Amino acid sequence: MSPLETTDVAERPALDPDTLTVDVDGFEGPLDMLLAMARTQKVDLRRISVLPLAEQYLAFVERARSKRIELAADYLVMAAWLAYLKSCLLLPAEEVSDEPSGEDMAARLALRLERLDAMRRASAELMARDRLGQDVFARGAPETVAVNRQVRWRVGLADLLRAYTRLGSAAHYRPLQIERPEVYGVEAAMERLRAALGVRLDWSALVAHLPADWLAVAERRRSAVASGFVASLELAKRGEVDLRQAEAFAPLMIRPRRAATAESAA
Amino acid sequence: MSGASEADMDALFAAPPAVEQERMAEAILFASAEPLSLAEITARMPMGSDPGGAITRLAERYAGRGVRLVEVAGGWAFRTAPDLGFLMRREAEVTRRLSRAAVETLAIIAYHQPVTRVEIEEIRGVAASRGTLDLLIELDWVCLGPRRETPGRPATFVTTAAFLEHFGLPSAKDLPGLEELKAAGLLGAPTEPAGQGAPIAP
Amino acid sequence: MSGASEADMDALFAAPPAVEQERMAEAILFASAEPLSLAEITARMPMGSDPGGAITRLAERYAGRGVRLVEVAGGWAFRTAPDLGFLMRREAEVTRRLSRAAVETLAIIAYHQPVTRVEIEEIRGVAASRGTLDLLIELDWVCLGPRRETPGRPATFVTTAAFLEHFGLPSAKDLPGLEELKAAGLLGAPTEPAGQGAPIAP
Repeated sequence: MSPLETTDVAERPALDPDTLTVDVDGFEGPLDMLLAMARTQKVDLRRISVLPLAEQYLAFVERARSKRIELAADYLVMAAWLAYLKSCLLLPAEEVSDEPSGEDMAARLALRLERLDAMRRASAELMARDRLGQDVFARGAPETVAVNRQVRWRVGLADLLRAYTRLGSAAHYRPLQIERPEVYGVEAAMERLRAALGVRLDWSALVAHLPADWLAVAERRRSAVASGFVASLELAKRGEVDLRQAEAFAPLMIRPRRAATAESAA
Repeated sequence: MSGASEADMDALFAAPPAVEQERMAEAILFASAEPLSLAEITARMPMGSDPGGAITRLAERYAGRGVRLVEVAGGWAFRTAPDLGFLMRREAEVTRRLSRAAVETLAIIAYHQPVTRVEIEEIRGVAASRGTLDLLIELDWVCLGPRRETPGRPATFVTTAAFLEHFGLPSAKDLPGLEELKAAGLLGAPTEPAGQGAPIAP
Repeated sequence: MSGASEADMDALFAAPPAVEQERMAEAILFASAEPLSLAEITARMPMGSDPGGAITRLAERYAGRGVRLVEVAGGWAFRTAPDLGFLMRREAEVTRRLSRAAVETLAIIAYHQPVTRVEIEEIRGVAASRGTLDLLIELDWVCLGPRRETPGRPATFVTTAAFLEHFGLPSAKDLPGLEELKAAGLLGAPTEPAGQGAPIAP
C-alpha cells in the first residue's frame, strides 16, 4: 500500500436497505447515492430494475423529510425527476409522443450509473498501479552532463492565466488614449440638408433634418446643431436655401430657394 | 587511391557492433531519470546504429533484475522492480493524499480525454469542486487541451506526459481496461440529449 | 519446544537468497542520489543479508557493461563507463521555470497585444527589467509589433507563432477568457476588483 491510497470502494458509506438510514454527507451527490442503492439490488448494473430504485430513492427522500433532515437542492431535483420517471414507467405509453419514453429514460439512467461505476473502478485501478516515486524509482543520480544545454521552459497556459489574474487590474486595463470629442462635420450636415430639402418645398425646422442618433446624446447634439447651423448659413450664402426665424431663440426654419422662385412665379 | 579513401570513410561511419550499441543505449538510458524516446536515443547514438534492437536486447537482459527497462510515457526508462519498492520507500517523498473527487476526476479525464468540465460533471453527477482541477493541474497530471469545436468552444482537459510517467503507462491508449470500456459503450460521446436525462448537477 | 521456536524465528528472519540480495542491492544503489557506504546498504537490506557479497557479485555482473558499479569516496555507486562519457555530453535538455515577472509580462502581452513597454509597467506596477523582455524575445515568444501612432511613436510588443505553438493555441483569439476559467474553478480566489486599490504606476 502506498501512502497515497485512495478511499477504497469498500470504505464507502454504508447504506442499510431496510432502515434506509443514509449518511448523506458520505455521498458525492444524488447519482452517487443512487449507485449505492443500485448495488443493494445485487445484480449486474446492466440488469438493474430502475423502478424499484426510483421508489427506494423517493422513500429515502420522504423519510428524510419526515425526520426534518434538510437535503441539498440537487437531491430534491433528482427526486422530482425520478418521480416523473416513475409516472412515465407506470402509465401506459402514449401512442405518438415527442417525449422520450419512460423505458428510454430508465435505460439512460442505468447507463449513467454503469458509467459512473466504471469510472470508479478505473480510478481505483489507476491508483493501484506501480507508481513512480512510491513503488518504482528512477535513477537517483542522473549523470547527464549538459554541454549543448537546451533549455525547455516549463510554463503552460495555466501558469499564464494564474499570472494574469494575479495582476488585479489587468483584465480591466485599457491603454490610455486621449479621446477626441465626437464631431458631426459641416460637410456631412450640408449633404444631409441638401438631400432632405430636395424632396420638400415648404418651410421646416432645421433641427428636424439633423440625424436623430446625434440629437439623442447631449454632447453629440451640440455638435450636430452647430454644424447644421453653419451648413444652413453656407447653403443660404450659396443661394440654395432661405432661412427664417420668427424671433430670438425661436426655431430656425429652412426651405429650398427653388420653393421661393416657384412661389413668386405663381 | 580513391577506393582506399572510400573504405576509410566507410570505416569512419560504420555503426559500432551490436554489443557496443547495447552498451551505449544502456549508458544513455541509465544516465537519465526521465524516459527517452527512441528518436532521442537515436540522435545520441552513432550514425547507422539500431537503437530499437539494442533496447529489445537490453530489456531482455534486465528482465527479472532489481532494475528493469520499461516503456513509459512514449519512451524508455530504467526503473526499480515494483516488488522491491519497500526498500526505497523510506526515501520516497510523502505525497498528498488525493480526495475521492480528485481521483475520479483524474480517471474521467484520462479515459475520456479530451473532455470538458461539463462532461466531467455529467459523469460524476455533481458540480466540479473548485480546486479539484486546479490540484490536478498543479500536480502536472492534467493540462488544458484543444477547445471543443461546439457552440461556446469550451476548453477541454487532457492528461500529460508526467501523468503517464507517474503511473507507468507507455501512452494514454494503454490505460487499463480502455478497450473493454469502449466496447461496453461507456466511453463514447455524451449519452444524454440535453434536458432529457436525469439532472446532472445544480 | 524452545528449539522449535528458535527454528521458527530463524525461518522468520532468514535472509533472502543470494540472487534476491543482489537484486535488492542493485535497486537500492540505482535509486540512491548519493553513493552508499556498505553500512548504509546493510541498514536498508533485510536482516541477515550479506551486502558485501551482493555488491561483489553486482560489480562483476556490470563489469564491461555500459554502466559499472564503482567504489567512490562516499561508498558504492553506479557510474557510466568512462569510454562512453561522450554519449552523455549530448544529453542536454534542462527544464526551467520562467520567473514570475516573465510569466506576468508574457500574460500581459498575450492579452493586450500590441502593448507598449510603458503599458506593461503600468499594469504590473513595477518597472520592467531589461532582461525580462529580452528573454521573452530570445525565446521567440514575443517580438516587436507595429509602432503606436502616439507621440514618441513607442514600439509595441506582440506574441509570435512560436508562442502559440508552445501553449497549444490555434490563434491568439483562443486564449481562454478569464470569466470562463473562473467558472471552471481554475483560478482560485477571485482577485480584487480593479480601480479600487492604490494607484499603480508612479
